[in-house]
Amino acid sequence: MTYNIDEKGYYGEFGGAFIPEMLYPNVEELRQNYLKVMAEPEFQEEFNALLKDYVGRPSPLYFAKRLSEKYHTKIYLKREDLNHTGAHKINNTIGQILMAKRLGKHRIIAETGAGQHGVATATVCALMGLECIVYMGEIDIARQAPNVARMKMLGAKVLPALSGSRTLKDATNEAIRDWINNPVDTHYIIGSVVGPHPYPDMVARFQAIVSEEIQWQLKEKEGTSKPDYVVACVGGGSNAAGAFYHFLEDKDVKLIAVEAAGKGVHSGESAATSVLGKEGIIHGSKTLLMQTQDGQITEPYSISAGLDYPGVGPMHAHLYTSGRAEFIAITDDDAMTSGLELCKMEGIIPAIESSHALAVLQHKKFPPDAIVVVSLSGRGDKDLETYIKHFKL
Amino acid sequence: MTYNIDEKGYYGEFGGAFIPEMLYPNVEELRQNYLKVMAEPEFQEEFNALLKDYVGRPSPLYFAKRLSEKYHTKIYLKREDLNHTGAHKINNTIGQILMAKRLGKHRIIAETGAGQHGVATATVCALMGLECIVYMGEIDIARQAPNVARMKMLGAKVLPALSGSRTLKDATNEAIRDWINNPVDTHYIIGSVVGPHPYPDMVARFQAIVSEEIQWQLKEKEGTSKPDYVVACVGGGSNAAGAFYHFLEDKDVKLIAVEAAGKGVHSGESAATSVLGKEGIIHGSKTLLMQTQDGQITEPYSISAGLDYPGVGPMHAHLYTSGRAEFIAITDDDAMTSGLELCKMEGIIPAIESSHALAVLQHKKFPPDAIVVVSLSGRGDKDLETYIKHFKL
Amino acid sequence: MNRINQKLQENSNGKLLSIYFTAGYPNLNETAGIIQDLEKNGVEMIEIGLPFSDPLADGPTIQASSTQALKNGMTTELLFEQLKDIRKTVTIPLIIMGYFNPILQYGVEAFCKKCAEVGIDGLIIPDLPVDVYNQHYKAIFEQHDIINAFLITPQTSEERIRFIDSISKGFIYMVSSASVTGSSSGFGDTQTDYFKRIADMNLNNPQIIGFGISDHESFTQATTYAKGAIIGSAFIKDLTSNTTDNIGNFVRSILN
Amino acid sequence: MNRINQKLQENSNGKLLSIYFTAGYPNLNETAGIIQDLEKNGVEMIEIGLPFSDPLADGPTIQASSTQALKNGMTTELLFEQLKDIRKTVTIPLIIMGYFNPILQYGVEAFCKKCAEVGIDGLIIPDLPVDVYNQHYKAIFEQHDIINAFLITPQTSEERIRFIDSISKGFIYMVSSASVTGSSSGFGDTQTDYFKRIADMNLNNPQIIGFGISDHESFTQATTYAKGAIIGSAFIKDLTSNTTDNIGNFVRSILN
Ligand SMILES: Cc1ncc(COP(=O)(O)O)c(C=O)c1O
Ligand SMILES: Cc1ncc(COP(=O)(O)O)c(C=O)c1O
Repeated sequence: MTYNIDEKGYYGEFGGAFIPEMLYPNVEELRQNYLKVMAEPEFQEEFNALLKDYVGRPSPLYFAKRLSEKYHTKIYLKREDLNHTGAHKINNTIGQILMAKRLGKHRIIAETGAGQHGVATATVCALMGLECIVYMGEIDIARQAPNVARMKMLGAKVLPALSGSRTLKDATNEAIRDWINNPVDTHYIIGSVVGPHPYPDMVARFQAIVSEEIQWQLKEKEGTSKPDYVVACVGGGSNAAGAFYHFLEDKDVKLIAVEAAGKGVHSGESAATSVLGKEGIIHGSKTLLMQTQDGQITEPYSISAGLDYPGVGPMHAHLYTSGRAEFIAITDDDAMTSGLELCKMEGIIPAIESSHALAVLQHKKFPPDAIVVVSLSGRGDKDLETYIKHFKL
Repeated sequence: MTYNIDEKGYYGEFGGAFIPEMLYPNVEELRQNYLKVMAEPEFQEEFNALLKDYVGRPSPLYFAKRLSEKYHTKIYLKREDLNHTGAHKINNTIGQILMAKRLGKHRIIAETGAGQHGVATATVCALMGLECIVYMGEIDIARQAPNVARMKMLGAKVLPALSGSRTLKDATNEAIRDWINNPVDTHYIIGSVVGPHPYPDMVARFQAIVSEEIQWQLKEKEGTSKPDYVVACVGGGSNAAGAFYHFLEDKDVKLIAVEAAGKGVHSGESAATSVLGKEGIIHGSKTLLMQTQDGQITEPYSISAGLDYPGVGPMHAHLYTSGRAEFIAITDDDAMTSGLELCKMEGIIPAIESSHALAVLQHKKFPPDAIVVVSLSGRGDKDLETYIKHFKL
Repeated sequence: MNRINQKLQENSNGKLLSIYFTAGYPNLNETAGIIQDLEKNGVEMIEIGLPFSDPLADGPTIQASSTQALKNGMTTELLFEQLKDIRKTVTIPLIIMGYFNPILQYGVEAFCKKCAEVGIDGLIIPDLPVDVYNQHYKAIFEQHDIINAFLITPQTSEERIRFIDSISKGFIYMVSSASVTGSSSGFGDTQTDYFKRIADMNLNNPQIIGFGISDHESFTQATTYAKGAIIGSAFIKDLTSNTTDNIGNFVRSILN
Repeated sequence: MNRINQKLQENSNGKLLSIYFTAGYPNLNETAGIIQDLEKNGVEMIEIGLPFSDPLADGPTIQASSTQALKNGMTTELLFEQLKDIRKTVTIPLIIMGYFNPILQYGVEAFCKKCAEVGIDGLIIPDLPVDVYNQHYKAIFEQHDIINAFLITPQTSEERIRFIDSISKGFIYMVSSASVTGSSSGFGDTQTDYFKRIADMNLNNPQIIGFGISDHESFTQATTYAKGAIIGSAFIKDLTSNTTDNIGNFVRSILN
């Protein structure tokens, strides 16, 4: 069994491109070109140069000494929080903006939840001088105000999604509608490994730099390029896809995907898709998603705007059903506690999304000599208000 | 003439240690030990490892293509904004926390203006598990709220300075008072190249990594390790000291120090120390400072909390009076415009401090083939509200 | 013969009016009544919208009607229940238009079977691509004699149109412009050029134009080039402001 | 002979009370009056604070008085003006206590000369380190017969105390604890041990203890070990609450 995508755009049974005909030319153009473009030496060169000089890659693989002592295991943090704009999201937007330019697009749209992808998209649009429209749920606009301000500074137009739960899912709907209405000049930069094929694969490949670096960085530090565990949170699944990518086929490396349990997996306020979801279609992809018996998509909940999504990418649906990855659901409270713990013990304020991954340390015992790489997908600057309120600091 | 410090702790006529006797043992202990400690291989190793894996160094030297095209010269940005915590300040706090540990101190105090140094100090204290108290002017607490929140998250106690102009100068007074009251167990992590000897030299040496990296990075990119110009803003002067350090004695490299002109150098609301200042004593150092005829220290003004300081470090006083560096004063308005320009053209939101350095591009014409390195000392996340208000975005 | 094919054959003047409405909107239990009213007033084909939480190809009007319908309590089960006696009174072709996920959850086979039982003649599933249909679901649809109508847009290539034509068994849903529903009104040169281009292709399947048709003028324009035209958002808006009492007036305003 | 030396010689009971106040506080033009009142009530030495914008060795009380004095309009020039006839009425030693920057701006030489002119006997400049003084300014001070008093603290090493003693010409200002002014009140064992330790060193210069003396008890404690004691913050506080009318009462409350 492979955990990568097949020629038809599926991970096992999941994936595909369930899109209205209006999107067919766009998606098809991308599908036919993405691998070819990504393989071009000039593309590679430009992509890598920007990752190095603009994004600040490689992001460090930091041995968290005090955390390791506390949890009696070897904890490494993959520091995507140090990337330009503060999260892993920019790896993908750099890739996609170069792709969009090569496809002759000059208008960029994106959806955003936590605002990190929106900021990362606004950033690369500014860098390339392209028009940028970001759709963001009205609720997320309120709870991630700093990122809204950043997008404005960068010259992007932020349009509120007013329908449904007014969060990430609805922003994605709005972005798709925009794309339908602007099929020729517009590229849609999806922010995670979701959406119709080839997006999940393309985004995973752009994020794969994360595990590529983990391999050589770990080799330098531990003499092996294989961690025992890789832990990452899953909203749509892009940071996890990046952190897992080069380990997918190597079962010595255990993969742990962390979902948001919100107020408890079965509380009715949760975003733990693997437990609560069933196979279905969301945003053009067949995958696991939270839905009613009738196939209506459920409004998810998480304290973290970036995990507040009722689906997961098809790669993760496959990792879950095949048992290749262990899925753990973490509540708001546990995530917040682990986030604050990282602040106090290592001097790093994590994004609340990343705090979910960190909270696995509270719940799972790792052997003392195990190498546990946790994807620190983003920094918590955007979440200060939520933390401060939660802890009444 | 040398532009480095002499054995007595002076840069030309500037520097020294004008401290009350109560501080003598502390400062003397540091003076006697700092060079020795810094030369220890284990210190070097620990310092460099943290800079790499924790701070994320080297920070990129990024060729700003669109900006270069606009200004018809080769502009490189030294990306200190990508450091952990978002500014150059952490280079120094990492160094000083290691120093403090070797001196057996277990309580850390600091002053902060923009909050960047406070965050950087709170960060390294969390990392090392040390108590941390940060003094911050009441006005700065209000205008740099995100950084106050970050310090709290990191477990630091933020104490407001209520005297004087209630900004950086007064926070520094408070920190010195605290140190006087706690002479045995406390190390004072000064945040810039100011204060009594050996602070200016010690901080400059910790920040010197910036110009060390510029040298080899430029060699890689341009085949020469010498830029034609290095441009940096000056609050106390630490980012400029770091960016200038390895070029101080090489006059082929022109140095440009940028001060805050506030509402205009002669408007009465300014922080342009080189123009407005006279030789005097501030915070234990003989240097240029803004003062009345009577020797009372003037309350400076700048839109930027990090430049809102009535003095400059003694190294910069010497660079100014000797003519080694050109000093340019930039108004609030010009800085803000250049900050927004960087957002829109390069997708980077600069700290308002750094925007002052960028604004030199508006005012000075550089030859088309000149290599101009601008110190992007920090990112603008802390300044979003100020930008948004200023531009009514 | 499937009622859709029959209707398209017998309708000779080529001005077939088809109306879309969202089942369960504005009130939960008016589905059958709306259908009857529409037929009575001269509508020749009906798309019954199965509401979906995330109707990503629809504009604000249909989105809002779907949200309201779901709030009112509409479900797949209930819709079939409401339609169970519909063929006692209605003879024109009835099509269910809905997104793929609710159908998938019901079971594609079960759904087609149920459609056949209650007398639904066809489906329009905007997010079920023709290729996936062709590979996985064609046999099921055909077994139950359910016609699946596919969309084409101004961006669809000639080659793909020919392919879609070869798969289609009833009509081709010609989206007037690349856009979500309810986006524009009235047609300019770009659109009429496109209508002409498609007409000149002499496809096997007749075309019905949808999206952007809202009044007599745009209906007439569309049906100059195609067999018929579908009105959705404009009808939903009329239901919203004037209730079901006005259905006759609305249809007359389009036809005359 | 400098009045300071004279006073220290003639004061035989070793309970010399010295009072600090900030010139220009609470009102701009009471400097001479306060000095006269203090002398009249038995104070044997006075530190006149030259207010400074950034008095980093001072606690909140003296800080606030300095800020107010500057607001009131106090300047170096004005202080000298206020003191120009002081020797017509006052005989006890007068010391100016101030930070180095205002003195530097006035010019160290000019400042010393002016002090001598008006009858100031000594200076205390907390942020002028003994080493810098020794190297650059000693000659100037001595030329004008201005005594510079240096501070020692509990952290000052024996070696350094001996060095300071060797440089000093009047008295040593013994800071009771390492702290800014006004921080503590009353002395514990750590402090009395320190007082004893210094007393036992038999320095050439007498010691006067400052910082943390606020009442009769702490004054008595301090003067058990040293020649005299300086009260600053407590006096400023009294001026703040009770105005200059209460100076006599305040001084009596300390002495008796
Ligand atoms: C910091 C951070 N981590 C994780 C996520 C979740 O997205 P994904 O699962 O695609 O990595 C987000 C989304 O906004 C994010 O901002
Ligand atoms: C981003 C940034 N740049 C510059 C400065 C000015 O300090 P310095 O002159 O010491 O670099 C500050 C001070 O807070 C700062 O935060």
